[in-house]
Order: sequence, then C-alpha cells, then structure tokens
Amino acid sequence: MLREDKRRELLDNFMRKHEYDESALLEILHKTQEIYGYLDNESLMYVAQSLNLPPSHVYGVATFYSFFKLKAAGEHVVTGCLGTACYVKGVEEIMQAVEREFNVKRGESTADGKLSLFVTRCIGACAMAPSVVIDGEVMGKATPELVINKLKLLLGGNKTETR
Amino acid sequence: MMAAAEKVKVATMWLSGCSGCHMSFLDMDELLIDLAAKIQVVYSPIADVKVFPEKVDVTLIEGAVANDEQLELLKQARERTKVLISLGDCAVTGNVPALRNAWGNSARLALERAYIENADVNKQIPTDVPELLEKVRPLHEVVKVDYYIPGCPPSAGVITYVLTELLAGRVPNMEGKCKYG
Amino acid sequence: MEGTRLKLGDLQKIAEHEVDFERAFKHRINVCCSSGCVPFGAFDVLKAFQEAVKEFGVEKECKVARTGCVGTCAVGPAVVIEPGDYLYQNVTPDKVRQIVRDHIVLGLPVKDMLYQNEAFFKKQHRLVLRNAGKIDPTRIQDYIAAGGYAAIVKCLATMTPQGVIYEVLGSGLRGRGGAGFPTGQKWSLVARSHSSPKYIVANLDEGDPGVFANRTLAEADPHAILEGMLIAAYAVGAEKGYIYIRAEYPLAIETLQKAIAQARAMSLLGENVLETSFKFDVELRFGAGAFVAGEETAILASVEGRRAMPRPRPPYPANSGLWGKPTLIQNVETLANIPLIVLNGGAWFSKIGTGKCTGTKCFSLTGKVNNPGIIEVPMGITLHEVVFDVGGGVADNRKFKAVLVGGPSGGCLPETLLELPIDYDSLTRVGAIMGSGGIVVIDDKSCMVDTAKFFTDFCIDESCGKCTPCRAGLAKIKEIFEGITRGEGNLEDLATLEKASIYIRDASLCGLGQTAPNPVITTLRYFKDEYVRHIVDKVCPADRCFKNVKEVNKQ
Amino acid sequence: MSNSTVTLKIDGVEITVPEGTMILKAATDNGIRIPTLCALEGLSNSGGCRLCLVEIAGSPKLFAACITPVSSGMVVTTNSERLKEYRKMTVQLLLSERTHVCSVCVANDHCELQSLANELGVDHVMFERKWTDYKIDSTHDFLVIDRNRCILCTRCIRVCDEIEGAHTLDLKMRGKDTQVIMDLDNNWGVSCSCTSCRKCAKVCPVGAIYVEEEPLARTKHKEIAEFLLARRRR
Repeated sequence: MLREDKRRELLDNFMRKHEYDESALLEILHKTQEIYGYLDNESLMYVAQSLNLPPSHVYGVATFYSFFKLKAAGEHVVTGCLGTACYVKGVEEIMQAVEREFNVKRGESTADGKLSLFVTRCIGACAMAPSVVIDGEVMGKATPELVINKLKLLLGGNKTETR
Repeated sequence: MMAAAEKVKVATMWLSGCSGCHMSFLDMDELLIDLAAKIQVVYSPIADVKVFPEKVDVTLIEGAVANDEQLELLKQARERTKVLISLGDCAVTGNVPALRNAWGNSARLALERAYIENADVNKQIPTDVPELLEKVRPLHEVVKVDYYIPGCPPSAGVITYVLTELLAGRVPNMEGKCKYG
Repeated sequence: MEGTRLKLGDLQKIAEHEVDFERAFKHRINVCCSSGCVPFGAFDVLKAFQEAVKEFGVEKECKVARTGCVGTCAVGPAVVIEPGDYLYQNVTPDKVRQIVRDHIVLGLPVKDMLYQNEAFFKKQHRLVLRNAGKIDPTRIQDYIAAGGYAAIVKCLATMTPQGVIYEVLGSGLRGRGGAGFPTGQKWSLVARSHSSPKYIVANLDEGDPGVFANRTLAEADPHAILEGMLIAAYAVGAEKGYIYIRAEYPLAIETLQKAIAQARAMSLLGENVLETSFKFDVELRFGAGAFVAGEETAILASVEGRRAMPRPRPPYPANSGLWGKPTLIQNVETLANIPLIVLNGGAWFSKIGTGKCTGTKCFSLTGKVNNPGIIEVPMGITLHEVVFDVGGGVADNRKFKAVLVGGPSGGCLPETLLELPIDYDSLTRVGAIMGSGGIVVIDDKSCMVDTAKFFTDFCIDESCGKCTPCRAGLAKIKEIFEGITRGEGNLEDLATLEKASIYIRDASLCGLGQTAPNPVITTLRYFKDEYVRHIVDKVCPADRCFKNVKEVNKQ
Repeated sequence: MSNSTVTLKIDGVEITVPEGTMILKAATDNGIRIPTLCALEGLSNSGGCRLCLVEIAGSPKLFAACITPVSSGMVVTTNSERLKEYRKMTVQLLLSERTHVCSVCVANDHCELQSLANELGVDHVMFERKWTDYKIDSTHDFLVIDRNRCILCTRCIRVCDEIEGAHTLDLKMRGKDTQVIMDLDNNWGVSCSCTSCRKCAKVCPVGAIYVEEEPLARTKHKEIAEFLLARRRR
C-alpha cells in the first residue's frame, strides 16, 4: 500500500493531466478507485473540490455506474458474470454454490473481509460461458467445483501466510 | 332494470377500516329515504344479520384485508354477490392498515407493538383472535372487484352517485370523482 | 519508421516495404491474443511458438505474430498458420513443439488438432473483421501493409467532404449500433450543421450481455476504427473524437491506446494530418458499467462526465450533442466499414447484403450452439443458416427451442421464424431488433418464462430511472413474473403483462425502455402455452421455475 | 430570438405561436390542458414523467409535449383514448412505486399526484403496491424529506441548481433505486451547501419535501422559479 501523501500526489497528477476538466470525471473516478481501491466520501469530496463540482453531482455519478465501489472490497474478489450467455450456461448455480460455501451474499463481503462476491453484467467472454472473474483473472467454462476449489486454495493459502 | 316490486339486495361489510366509510354512507341523510325505497339491506354491520346471505345484488365493502377471517368473509361475499364495490381507501389501496407492509415480519411486529410494547397490564399476544396476514391487501388483490369508490372517507355524494348510476343500469364514470385521502 | 512525420505519399512506401518484408517469410504463425484466448494461456502459446521456431532453426522463415480474434472463441487459444489458413484449436504450450515440427519443418499439418467445423467460415463474409486474426493489432505497419489508411489518403488527396458523404450515402450503410439509421444521412445532418467545433463519438460501450463483437474488433483491428473516425471527421468537419469504451475491456483499451499513440506519432492523428490542413485527434473515454450509456444521448452525458441519463430528442445530437455542439455518434462497427466504402465505392458496398440492408453484420453467437463465437455474415442471411450452418446446430444434441436476437431487449423467436432473413426491418416486424448483434440460442432445457424474467431483470438493473414507464413499469412486470414462477399467477396476469409491456414500449423516453419489453412481448406471442402451463398446471416444462418454492416447502 | 411564428393544430384548434415554443406551452396558453408532473415553468425540462405524452399525426411514436417544439402544420392530439389509458397507467405506476397514503400525508388536498389521479379517474391501481421504508430525514432545522413519497420528478434538484444555484440536491443510484440526496448523501442537517431557501419544498408536487409545522398550502408556491427568473430578467 502506498502512503497517503503519495496516493494523493498520484491523484493530483492525474487530475492535472486532465486539466481539472469536469468532463473527465469518470476517468478521474476510475483513477481514484484504482489508487484507493474504492471511493470513500473523503476522496469523493476531494475530487469534487478539485474539479469545482457540487458534491452531490460527484456522488450521483459515482453511484450511477456499477463499476464504482463505495465500499472496500475483501482481500479476494470473485465476480460472477450474469451476461446472457453465462446465464444460459448456468452461472447462477455457481453463484449460489459460492454463497452457500463461504456464507457470503452477492454484493457483499464475508464477515472476516477475506472474500467479496460481486456480479457483473457481461464481461464479454461469452463464448467461454459461464465465466467468473477471480482476483482479476477470468475463469472460463467455470463449474461450481472449479470455482470453490480455486477460492479455497486462495483463502487457505492466505491463512497459512497470516499464521 | 329491476321490477318495481323487487328491491335490490344490498350488503355492506366492514373489514380493516375505521368505519368512517359507513359513516359517510349514512351521511347521505334524506337521500337514504329515497334509496330505501329501492334497496333492501340484507347484511351490514348496522343490521343484525349473522351470515352473509346468498344472491346479493350489490355489496359495498369497507376496509382492507388484514387477517384470515376477513379473507374468508371477503371470498364468501364475492361468491354470493353480483356486483362487488370497494368502498374507501382501505378497500381500494390498503391505506393506513397496510402501512405495516413496509416492515418484514409485519404481522408479528404489529402484534408486539399493540399487545406488548403499548400494553400496561397483561402483556401478551392473544391467541384466540383471527391470525394476521403477512401483508395487508386491498380487496382487488384478493378477489375480483367490479367498482371502486376511493376516498378517506369517500364523500356521501360520490357514494350516492355510484349507487344511483348502478341502480339506473349505467356505468359510473369516475373521472374527477376519485379523491384519495 | 515510427515517429517520423508522414506525408500523403509515404504510406504507399511503408505498405510496399512491409509487404516485401513479409514475403521473406515462408510461414506466418498467427496466435490469437484477444480476450477470448488470453485466459486460456494465449500469451504462453505465443512465447512457446517463438521459442520453438528458434529451437527448430526456422525462425528466419517463420513469422510468429500476435493477432486478434478469428472468431472461434470457444476453442481457444486459436492459432492460424499461413499459407493455407490452417486453424489449430485448443493449443497449449506443450502442443506447440509438435505443431512446429510436423507442420513447419515436415510440412505435415497436425490433423487432429485442426478446427473441423469448416461450415463456420463458409457462409461468413468478412468486411469489418477483414484483418481480424491476420494482422498484429499492436503494429500500425501491419495495418498499413493490409491496405490500411489508404482510404484516408484517398479522401485527403482526391475527395471533397461532400464526395465522401456521397459515397457513404450510396453504400446504403446503416448504423450498426442497433437502430439502423442511414449513416450517410446522419453525416449530412452533422456536415450541414453550422456551429463548431464538431465532435465524433465512437460508441464502444458494448453493454449487451452476450455480445462482444465490438471488443473483438477493437482488439483485432484498432486502426480500422481510427481510420473510420478520421474519414468521418473529414466528411463532417469534426476536429475531436472520443471513443467511449467499457472499462471492463482492459485489453481493448490497451490496444486502442497503443494504436492512438502510433497514429499520432506518424501524424495520422493530431494537427495537420499527413501534412495537410486537416486536423483531428482522438481521446478515449471510459464507461463504468451502465448499459444505458450506449444510448445516443446518454453516451453524450457520460462523455461529459455526468450520469448517463438519456434526454428526449429533438434536439438531435447532429445539431446539439457534446457541450451543445454538433456531434456524430457512430458505433465502431459502422466506422470500420467506412475505409472499404471509400476505397471500393458506395456502389460496390451496396451490392453486398440485401437492397434495403446493405453490407454485413457482426454477431456474437452464443448460448446452446455448437460453434459459438464472433461471426460476420451478409445482411439477409436467414436465422436458420446462422444457427445451423455457421453455428453448427444446437449443442449437446438438444432440441432447438428459440433464438434470442438483439440482446436483452431483443425478441425470442421460435422455430417457425427460422427462415426469417436477418435485416433491420424483418427483425422489427417480428418483435426482435438488430440491437448490437447478439444471437443467443436457447434449447429445450430452458424455460421461456424464466428467460423473459431474466432479461426483464437485466433491464431493471440497467434502467437509468428517469422516466416512469421504464423505472416503475419494469419493476411491476418483474413482480408479476415472480408471482407466476412462484405458482401464484392467474390468467389475468397475462393480460396485465401484455398491457404494461406495450405501454412501456410506447411511453418510455429512450431506446432502452422502448425495447426492454420485447422479450416479454415475444415470449407471450410465441410461447404463450408455456406461461399458461406455469399458471394453470403449476408446471415448468423445462423444470427451472418453482424450484425454490419446492425447496422451501420441503423445509 | 426570431420573430417568426408557427401555425399548428392541437386537438382540432388552430394555434399560432412563436417558433421554438414547446407543444405544452402552446397548448396551455390556448386553454388546452395537458396533464404534467415534472414540467415546471421556469425550470429546464426533464421529459421524464411521461404524463404529457401527445400524438403527432404522421408518427407512430408518442412525444412529451413539454420538450417537443412546435413545427409548422403539425397536427397534435392530446387526449386520445390511448393517451388517456397511458396517463392512467403512469399515475398508477407512480402510486404503486412507493408508499403513497393520501390520508396521512402532509400534502393531502395539495398534491399534484393526488389531483391527477382524481382528474384522470384512476379509481384503483392494477399493480401490487410497494410499501417502502426509507428513513425520513428531518435533521434540517425545518425542512423534511420523506423519500417514500418521492416521485423522482427532479423539480427540487432543478430549482436548487438552476434558480438557487446551490446544487445541494442530486440523484444517487439508478433505476428503481434512484433517490434524491444532499451533498455526499449526507443528512440534510449537516449539508455544507444547502442555503435553506426552501424552494425545493415550494416546488415539490407531492409531500416528499415539506416545511415542518407549516401548512402545505402556505409552503407550496410552484410559480417561484418563473417569478425569480422574471425578476432577474428585468
């Protein structure tokens, strides 16, 4: 993790590159999320002030688009693709299996903050349906067993590290 | 429409409501006398009849459906009535009785609020009363309803209008006459 | 070569030089490195080939190239060896040595690794995807060698803006974003608009679930999009362009960013394009997960950094678009057609496809079909040909039930409509739409009520919330569906569903709401018996619904 | 502004208005009533509520009168059976989308949605009503927002931005989850930008924003936007 002043500097540089142009708000929010992991009220207020935009406008934009997260995600993130092709090929069963196995609801994280489960509407990997994204990597032709095993491996590996 | 000798059989029913709609009905005042010449009240909270009779022509129902007894009564009324009318906002929208619908587990919460939180003595939920439905519903979500008279309460004038039109064999036009609240 | 400012005549030289350079190789090994193949290890395969040709000492006669998608996304990583267009499927690094040894060194293609579905390519006609899988998208020289940027040179050197528009009008090209508005007419409107500056927005916000043709194009041939934008800018008098792309497409973004940088370095973008007085530059704008942002007026709001809420038209973007200025909004697939139209003439283009719908259309063919992937077929081809010839029929030997054409707001069409030719008007007539080109094959294991509910759910999630019919109406439709699939429906619900759907279609503000009820309307029209069985018999013919109800009852 | 005029027909009446006039204004100025909710004189038009939809001869589509400019020879129908049906449907959807209980609402008898239901004869709602449970924000000294009653017409947002210039209010989320917010979705009481001008309460067509302990008849004043604009133009 970068230090706070370093992160702020990154964000400042990026906004300067866009000349504090309010039309680059989406790009700037993307960058903010990339730097901080999610969009908290503090950074939203900072962006609003820097771009000279009303806070409610910035908040409205940040919550309109599903790509932006206003809450910190878990250490590991699994995202199920709910696109048509994946749906037809049974991604719902995978989602339910993950929910059951790790006691987590979609859109939320496990109590220990280790795993977040999200859904997205189509990642465009439809020919490999059903697809699931685990920590940024696409798993095509996924099955409940494959996903759960992979997640167990990730979470288990983590535990041994912390021990 | 009707033979002069044969009066139209009218029933009224009171479910989960405040009886205000019935009061409004009585507010027709002297018009009630004219009406009495044409109709015969065969079942009503203001008439002492225990069982809903067969072959009723018109039934006016006040109140929403909130418990299993009301549900049964309503279904029975529907089976035995030609024309069923929702009278007042509770019957038409659910209105105040339905406000509890906003909570999950609303039947239980409502009972606890009434019989435990707000009770001074004997804090307990009675077991010998009809069971509350999980959701309070307007009549047309449960049975087919033929006409609607919204209002809290509907004015005597609107009730008169609808009944007069129906008795004259016409379909009431509710434009400009549906005042909710 | 890169970084030198080019003049109009220089491109020809680069092309010739590249072609000469290519000729030195006997074989070309094209490894598909697009989003469909990368997760299955395409980059490892690429590396393995580079090592294997060295190992066998054939690196002088073999060019190993990273390319875009050939379309057979279900059998990736895919590798094409030229000459002969041998398509190897499911290539893994451990198979690479054998391929190089047998195919390149011994001249014996490895038969059992080859893609066997010849029919997949037979009925396709590749215009937009002309370079997909053939050139390295990260090298501008590859594109130039394939005849790229020759069209903008032709425009700048020999054509007036009006002349370009005339050719586009003559081509009969219609917008590929879904609505099918004639492209030439749109260009004329923007060109005639007097205020300035003017803008171009290239729409790459492919939000339809199940559709990835635009992404494939951007990953395989980014310069075709840029050239299309350049020509459009020249024709309408625009000087700034934005490509609005989904943030969920990192590889396409990277490819486009590289392409823009290369084009700028060679003075194909920027001030004085190819040392002429024409100036045009392109910037990327990222979407952030909003299907509605693909709508023409919503995309403008999003490019301006606002909530992607559509606004009523008029005013049309051609007169009042970005920041109130004339703006040409065009899908990237439409734009990729433009260089070919300029080079070969509108008359040539108008002969492809049908009279009213010229050219080709890219489709993402997915669902329960044997050969899923990206296809490009001439307009007017029948659904039957697409599903059974190109697609190779229904997967797992199941029975065909329906085909959904046009994405989540498309229509579910039954077997009886399979002979329907695919064009804008025929599809609209039967309640489907072209949309952005999704074709999902549905087999007899799927329930049509559940399918319609799924698409309604999608549209509810993606509704912007501005207008009442779409925001509140769709939610009510969903509630009715939930009742039916819980076993609490009654036959009157069907009338309510239909009434509400038609109201939403007619009364909604934008295309999302106007088309959102299509799946409901078409399934009610073509599969009403399935609804009736759910309601009357409490039976789901595909055994998908009532499951949760049963489980709850058991508990 | 050009001085040229346009002649068109609305419901059979020939009307001449300045070029660029919206159908809604052309109709209203000539005594033809088209129901509206989100449109408000003095504010920009949203076109979202869809109540003012009209038919224009020659097009199968419907047009929002508030935002469609007149053109010469246009033949507009404002009250066909289909339009009446659709308006009723719109009102029903608004009534069933959130908790609208007129009998206990501050806006009872002063509510535009309520009077529209009356005018159009919406005697019941064919859809199941949704009973929402959004928390009421009464943290402001005297302004209260009850989002259960909000119909998302965005009048408050537009008046706050365009007339007051504060832009305290905006929308968050999207679709059916859309809500009116203050600043970063803060409680109204801690809003850093609200000027407490109460214009939002004046223009709210329903009982979603109101002034505590003030009769609505006194609060409501939807002509405020037009009035202020006229003062500024002087």
